[in-house]
Amino acid sequence: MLDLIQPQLPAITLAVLLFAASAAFLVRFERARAIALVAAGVQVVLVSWITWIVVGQDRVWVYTIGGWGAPLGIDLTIDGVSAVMMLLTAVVGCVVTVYSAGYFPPKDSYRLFWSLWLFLWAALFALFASNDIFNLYVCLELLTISAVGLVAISGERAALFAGMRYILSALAGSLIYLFGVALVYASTGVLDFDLLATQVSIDPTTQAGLALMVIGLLLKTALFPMHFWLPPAHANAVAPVSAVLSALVVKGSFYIIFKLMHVFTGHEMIPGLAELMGILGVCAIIWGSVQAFTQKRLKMMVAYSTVAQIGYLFLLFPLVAAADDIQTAVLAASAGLFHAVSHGLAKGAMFLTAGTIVKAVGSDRLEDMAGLSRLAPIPAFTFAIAGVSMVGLPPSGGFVSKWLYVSSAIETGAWWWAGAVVVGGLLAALYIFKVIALFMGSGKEPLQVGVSNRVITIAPLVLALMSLVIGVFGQPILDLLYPAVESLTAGMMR
Amino acid sequence: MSLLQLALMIAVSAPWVSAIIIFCLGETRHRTRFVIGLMGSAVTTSAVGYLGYHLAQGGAGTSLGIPLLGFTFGLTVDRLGVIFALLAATLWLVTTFYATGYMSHLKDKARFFGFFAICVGSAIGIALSSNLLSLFIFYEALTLATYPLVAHKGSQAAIKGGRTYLAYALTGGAVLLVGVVWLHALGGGAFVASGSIPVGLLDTHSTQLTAIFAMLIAGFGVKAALFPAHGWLPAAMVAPAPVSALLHAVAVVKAGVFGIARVILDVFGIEAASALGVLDPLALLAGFTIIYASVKALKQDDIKKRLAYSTIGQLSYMVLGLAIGTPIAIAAALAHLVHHALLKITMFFTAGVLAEEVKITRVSEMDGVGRRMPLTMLAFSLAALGIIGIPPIAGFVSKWGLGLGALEGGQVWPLAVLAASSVLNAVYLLPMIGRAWFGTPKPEWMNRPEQGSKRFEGSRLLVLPLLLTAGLGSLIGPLSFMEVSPTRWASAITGASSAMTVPWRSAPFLLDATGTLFLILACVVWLVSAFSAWHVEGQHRWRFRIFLLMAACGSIGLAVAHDPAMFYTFYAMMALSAYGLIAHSDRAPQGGAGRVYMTYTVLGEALLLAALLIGSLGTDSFTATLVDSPWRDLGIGLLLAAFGIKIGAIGVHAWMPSAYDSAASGVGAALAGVASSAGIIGLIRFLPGGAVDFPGWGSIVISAGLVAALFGALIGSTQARTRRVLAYSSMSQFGIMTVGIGAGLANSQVWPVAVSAVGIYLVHHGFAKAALFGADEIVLHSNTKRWALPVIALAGLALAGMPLTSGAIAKLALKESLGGLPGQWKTFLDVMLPLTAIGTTLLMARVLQLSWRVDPKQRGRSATPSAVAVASLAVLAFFTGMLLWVMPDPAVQKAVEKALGLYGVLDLMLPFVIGVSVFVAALVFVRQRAKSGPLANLCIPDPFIRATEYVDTALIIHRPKAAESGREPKNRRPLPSLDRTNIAESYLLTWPVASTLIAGLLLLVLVLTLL
Amino acid sequence: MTQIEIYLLAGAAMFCIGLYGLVVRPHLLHKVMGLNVMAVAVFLVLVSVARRVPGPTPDALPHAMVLTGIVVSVAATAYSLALIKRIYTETGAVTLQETDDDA
Amino acid sequence: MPNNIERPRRAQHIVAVGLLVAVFVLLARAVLYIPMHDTGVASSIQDNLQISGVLNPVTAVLLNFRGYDTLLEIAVLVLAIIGVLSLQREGMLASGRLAPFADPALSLLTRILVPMMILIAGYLLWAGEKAPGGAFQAGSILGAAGVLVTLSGHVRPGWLSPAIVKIIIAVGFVVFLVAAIIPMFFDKNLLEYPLHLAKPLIILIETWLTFSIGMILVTMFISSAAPITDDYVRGDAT
Repeated sequence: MLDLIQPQLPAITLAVLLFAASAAFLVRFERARAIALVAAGVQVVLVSWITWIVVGQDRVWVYTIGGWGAPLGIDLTIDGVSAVMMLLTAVVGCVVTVYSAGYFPPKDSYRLFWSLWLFLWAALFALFASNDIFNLYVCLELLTISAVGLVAISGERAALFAGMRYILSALAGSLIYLFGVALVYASTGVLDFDLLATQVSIDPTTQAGLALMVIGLLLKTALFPMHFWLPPAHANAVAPVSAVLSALVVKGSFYIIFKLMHVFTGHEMIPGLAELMGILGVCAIIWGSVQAFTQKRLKMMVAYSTVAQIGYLFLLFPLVAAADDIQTAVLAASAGLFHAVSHGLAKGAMFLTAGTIVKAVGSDRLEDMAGLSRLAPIPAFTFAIAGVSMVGLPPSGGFVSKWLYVSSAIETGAWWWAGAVVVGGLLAALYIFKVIALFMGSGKEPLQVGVSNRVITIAPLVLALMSLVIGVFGQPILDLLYPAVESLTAGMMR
Repeated sequence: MSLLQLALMIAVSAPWVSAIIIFCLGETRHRTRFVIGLMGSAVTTSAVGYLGYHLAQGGAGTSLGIPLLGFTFGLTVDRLGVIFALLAATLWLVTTFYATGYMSHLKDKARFFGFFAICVGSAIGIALSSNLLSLFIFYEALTLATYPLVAHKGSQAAIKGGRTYLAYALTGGAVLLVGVVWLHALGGGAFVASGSIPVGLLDTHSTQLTAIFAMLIAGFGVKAALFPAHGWLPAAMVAPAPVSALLHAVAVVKAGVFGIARVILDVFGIEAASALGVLDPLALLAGFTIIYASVKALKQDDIKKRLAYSTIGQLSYMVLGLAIGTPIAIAAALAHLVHHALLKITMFFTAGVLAEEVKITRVSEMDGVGRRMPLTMLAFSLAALGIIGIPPIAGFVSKWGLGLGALEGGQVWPLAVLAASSVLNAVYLLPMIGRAWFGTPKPEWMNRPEQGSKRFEGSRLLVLPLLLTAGLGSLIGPLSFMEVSPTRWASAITGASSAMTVPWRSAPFLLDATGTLFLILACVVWLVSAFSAWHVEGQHRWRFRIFLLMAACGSIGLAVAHDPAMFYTFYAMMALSAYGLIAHSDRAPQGGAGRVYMTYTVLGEALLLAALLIGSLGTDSFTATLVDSPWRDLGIGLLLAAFGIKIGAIGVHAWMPSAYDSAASGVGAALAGVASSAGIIGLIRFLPGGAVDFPGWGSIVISAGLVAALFGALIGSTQARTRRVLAYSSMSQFGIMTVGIGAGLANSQVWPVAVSAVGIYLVHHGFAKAALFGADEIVLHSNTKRWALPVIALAGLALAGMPLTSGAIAKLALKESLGGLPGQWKTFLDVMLPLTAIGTTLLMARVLQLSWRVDPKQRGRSATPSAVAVASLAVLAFFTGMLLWVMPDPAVQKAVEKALGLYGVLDLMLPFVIGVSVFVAALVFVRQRAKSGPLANLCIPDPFIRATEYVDTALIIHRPKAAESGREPKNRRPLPSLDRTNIAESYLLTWPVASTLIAGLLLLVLVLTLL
Repeated sequence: MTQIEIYLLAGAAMFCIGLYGLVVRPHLLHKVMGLNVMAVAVFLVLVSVARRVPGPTPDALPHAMVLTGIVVSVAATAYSLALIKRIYTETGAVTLQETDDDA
Repeated sequence: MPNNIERPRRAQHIVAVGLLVAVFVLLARAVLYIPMHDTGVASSIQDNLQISGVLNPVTAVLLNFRGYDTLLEIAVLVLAIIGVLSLQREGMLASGRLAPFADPALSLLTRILVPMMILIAGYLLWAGEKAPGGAFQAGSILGAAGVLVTLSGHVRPGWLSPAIVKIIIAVGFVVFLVAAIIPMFFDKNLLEYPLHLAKPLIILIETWLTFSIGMILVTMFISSAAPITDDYVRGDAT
């Protein structure tokens, strides 16, 4: 039985999610919640099985859908990088599902939350597995609409406007991306990454195609100048939704950029692109941290912290461009990807615990939360641990990525990127420890904290501790990343 | 997984596990939390203890770890790591008791103890980590875990303190990260015995390596509170006392120093570091920090802030030791790591108890607190003395090692820094002890609480740990020769010979000629003064008796101690306990005389320490090493200065008159007779007279002696109070003795003769001065004036050198010793010596006149030494010369024969006659001129005393002004500029602007495609 | 300038016009319409690319992509319109309220 | 158009136009460089057409070669309707009447057109196999018919119970998913129809898809097109 399932694993995982999503649509809240929880559990098992296989056979798993093969049909390829991202999605997704089970009162207005959420999860899985740029367009659309649906589900004024802003910018991004796909198809005639890697040539059409694709995706990843839609969307959404948005959705489009830049050898195709993204990343770090520091509302602050942390991800492109041998390029790339994973865990925990805190305190404003650590110790403690990973202090995952960034910056000689990383860490410390100091301080009037059930206090703690664990035992993840990134960069370096 | 690896694993993980359990326990379960804390610390201590035991048995170290980032994030067992881990673990055990007592009424105990355990866990992690990366990981974990403790109280000040702490620590961490990564990129970073820098790298990448070294030191320097980055330590004093005690005295700050040690010893290695030339600037920085921190400590009125600055200074001792780089210096630095931890943790515990029990947080409020909590303050005093470097307590051992290490490395300036900082330490620590014991306590402290819960000392939980650490701190010093002592353990690390690092030699005691003489003098005089001083009343009499006994024991030990360190120990004990006698009596102005005496003594101690250090490098005797050491002249100069202060040489004698005047009755004799003459014994024993001629030094000493003699006589004879006259007379007598020593220095053949002559003179003067003081005592306080006058006359004649008296013999012996001097000196001295004799007779006449005129109504029932005892002293003084006949010394015998001859008698009588006639003439002249004026206005003011008083008032000024009113820190709105970015951001958020940006970026990237 | 190139240029032009509409027009409906214009522009490009194949039947792949694209943009537009309607019923606003404070 | 929306400020207007003209120029350059020769995918579609079970190449690509795209595309459609429904405040389907009054011209038109539209939809569905057509085209026509019927008031929106509406919406997607999974039991990959089964399976999928798409479009119109009756006065928070 197992060996029958094993070759079909990717398809089965996707099918499970799609089935669960449509089933959740048909049934009432309680049953939908049950379906979601079951789907989450199954998903974690299947994805870890896939990861184990990818690690075991240490090769890229190509799954041809419809049996037609690359030029004609669509393939699902799962290599080390996509396996890691899927694992992140599964872990964060499972915790978010458990959290939402405890978070939502079973009233009717949230009945469709579960199906939207499962569709989003399916979209993410399809996105990380897909190897076809047009198929990625469809996955991006699936992702966008489910994300916007989740943002707008609470129905409050701010959420609706945030949703509107989000969908307009996301659709614009997708269409720019589609135009890019059209141009690339026009010039190369293929849509599959592996074929593209062999057939792509530097001519104006492909260059423009790549440029459009990258701009579209940058808009969806909310890199600095184009981050206007992210803070309102992430801050005004319901807690589990903002956690998913910050931790996973944003990483999806980043993952595609990463693959595109490697398949198209972006830094040779468009000379200044990698450095431009690096500069925008640095601006994002500085601007995001400064904004986060001045915010008056907790979730808005955490949202701006996402804007800043996204800046970190894009530092890997200039470093890869600057790398002269494969080793340093792999080091830089794995730094970025590891940061994506550790940020995913930490930010997910931070938003979930922010949700718990807001629910307990009753208001989102920071000054109402003074002296929280005395009354709600676990959420405060979770926020602190997640904050530590955000700042990149040693026991946490953030530190590992900071370390990798700095060593690759030094090895490639482009030391100013290391400076940006270190300064970014200090800036992050500014707003994180401002909040922690607030929690430890003593507020003006005594703070009454509503009773919050155990689930929504423990779930974020688990996620936060996980971000600490990968700080210490991060090597397996790096071993998973290295071969995959190496094969990608090898192609690029030829 | 051998047993050793298991122990290593337990040692590091036990604190973390107990922290997690404590966190889960929640706030209310006090008892279980205490038990968990205790168990955790006990398990950790035993595990680390086993590691230590294993290493002590010579077992090989081991290591284990998990791969991370191309490194192994792992632990290792080596001597350097285990010493720090053991320190952190044991002190955690002690602090758990203290913290439970201290935190009894504070909130958030679960959070407190949890993070406390994590802090210690990361400190032990730092100690045992196997390479720079794992050390860095634990280092930053320590920063994180300490923040909630600093900001524990949650008050505005606590949060502000926490913020400052974080600002410093995080920037330091960031710099350290870059350094560590850069080093890792170049291939270094692992801890290998003699440095892990790849061999070829030194010359190719020297600039990079220097930059890396600077970054690593800057990163660790933040926690080690080196100069520019020390600001956070005083600010972090807002933390509760257990935090300041364990973390800011031991775990956190020592982690920084430990990091620097690892960088210098195991990452770069001494040779590479000195080849790079980075150690000297570090040493200079450390030296500057020591001085800067000590000066700043003076100004702090808040106890904990003053201790914080003292810690900054002491930390830089260790960094200085490491930077000097010689094996002895590094061993001393590592030993100081342990010594300072024990001493400073005691002081912080005391600060905590004071704050808790009697609500004292300022030094100015500490008056008389010794009465209220004698045990606690005793521990505090021991620790403070240790920090100052008074032997035999631990601090002295490491200071001694540092000094020797510096000399071994061929540098002298660290000695100056050590001396200066010892003085400064004394100036800011001794007043605290002085206030505690000699200040007037608050009334409510005085009466022992018969009933009610308020025990006299702090609660047991608070005081016991205090006493334990104080005891340990003071025991480690003297026991440093033991194998397991930190000094020996540290010297095993650096391969320094333990003979050098442990100050006290194996056979320190030896009785030589001068020694025996001084011993007789000391025993007799202390017996007499103890007898008369014993029944001193007043509520401080036990304190007085203790000081008396300590002074006596000090002077006796001094006589027999031959090894420089042992001599210094007893010398310090005698000098310091003499303060107790001077400052005790209520007659003296509020501690004025005492403070002046103490300032001079402390200065003398520091100079003596430097001098003794110069001579004790290497194994053979002090004088031999001093003679052929490159800093011979510096050594001799320092010796002369140090002992000069003791014997009241010209210029540094200002303390003598006021000290003798205010000395408690009966004790004056001992002070004048024995304590001061210790200086002469020191000079005789340590000056390298016999081997080489020092014409230069000889002439300086002789002239100084002569000036002192004449000056003393001139000023003394015009003084209004008998004791002041006696003070000046001993100044002049010591002047004469220095002349003899000078002669010995100038001509090495003369040295033995001079030494024995001075010896005789010393004993004779001792007895005479003791008799005079005793007699003055009787004159002042008892109605049997009739007895006292002949005694005074007898002693006076002896001093004046009448024939057949010991004075005569001593003078003749001295004249003999001067015989060997070169021509022009001989004639000059023949003229000057009689002059000094005239001076002495003048002084004695003055004493006689003053005691004659004193009207008996001042008599009080206070201690009156029995007339018989004093009389016997006078007789002894008179005839010692004769008694010495039995001495086989040829010079003495020749002198005695001459004294008996007619010509000799005449020669001796002449100065006496002139002296008396001059005195009578002066008396008549004065009476005519000032029919009415009292005699006092004739008194010539002593310029030096004016100078000292001026300096003293300056010192007073240094006394911390009333702390400037802590103005409410205006709560700083976030930086105004940040608000403007807020507006810019909201503008950026609007759709049209944002979408135009999208179009703009699209255009930009497309343009890029054109390039 | 072959016929296909004219259509391609037209496509590019329409794309920019659509983007202009999205960027400048404040009314939400105009923005959604702008999006649709951009979508149609891309589909025009795709279809004209499909036509470059010699022979009667054009290349099927771009056509399939166009079909899928159409369905997806229909779905997206439907949701946007529903959202606009909901915002209108809730707040009566027809533009992205730039002025509301907690944007 | 309500005039309270101020004209976009002139500066912003000029900047936008300038930027977009520049973008157009660059896009034009890129577009003009498109190679005019065929890039070889079209040929492989032709020779695999026979085994795709469908004659029309577009339908073949849509439902067989790149069936996965279509599967996700349907998912997007279902997701859109779920999103729209999640925006509705109360209950699933608005129960209010759509049209205030029965317009005689409209009802006559509906009576004529609706049967025609259903017939055309059926033809389109069937023709898709050989010629352009297929589920999406047929579905949209059905949707249009549904809208017409509802608008003209012949049928009140509450006609079908919400449960049934939801089932119809989901059935298309579920059938497609099931059809995609069946080959996996025959040791084949996802969407790898066995040769002989390709045609019937595609037809099965297409029919159910048509109904779903039709219902999705109608529901989208009905649910968000509820009339502005008094209880819907702006801003009342219910």
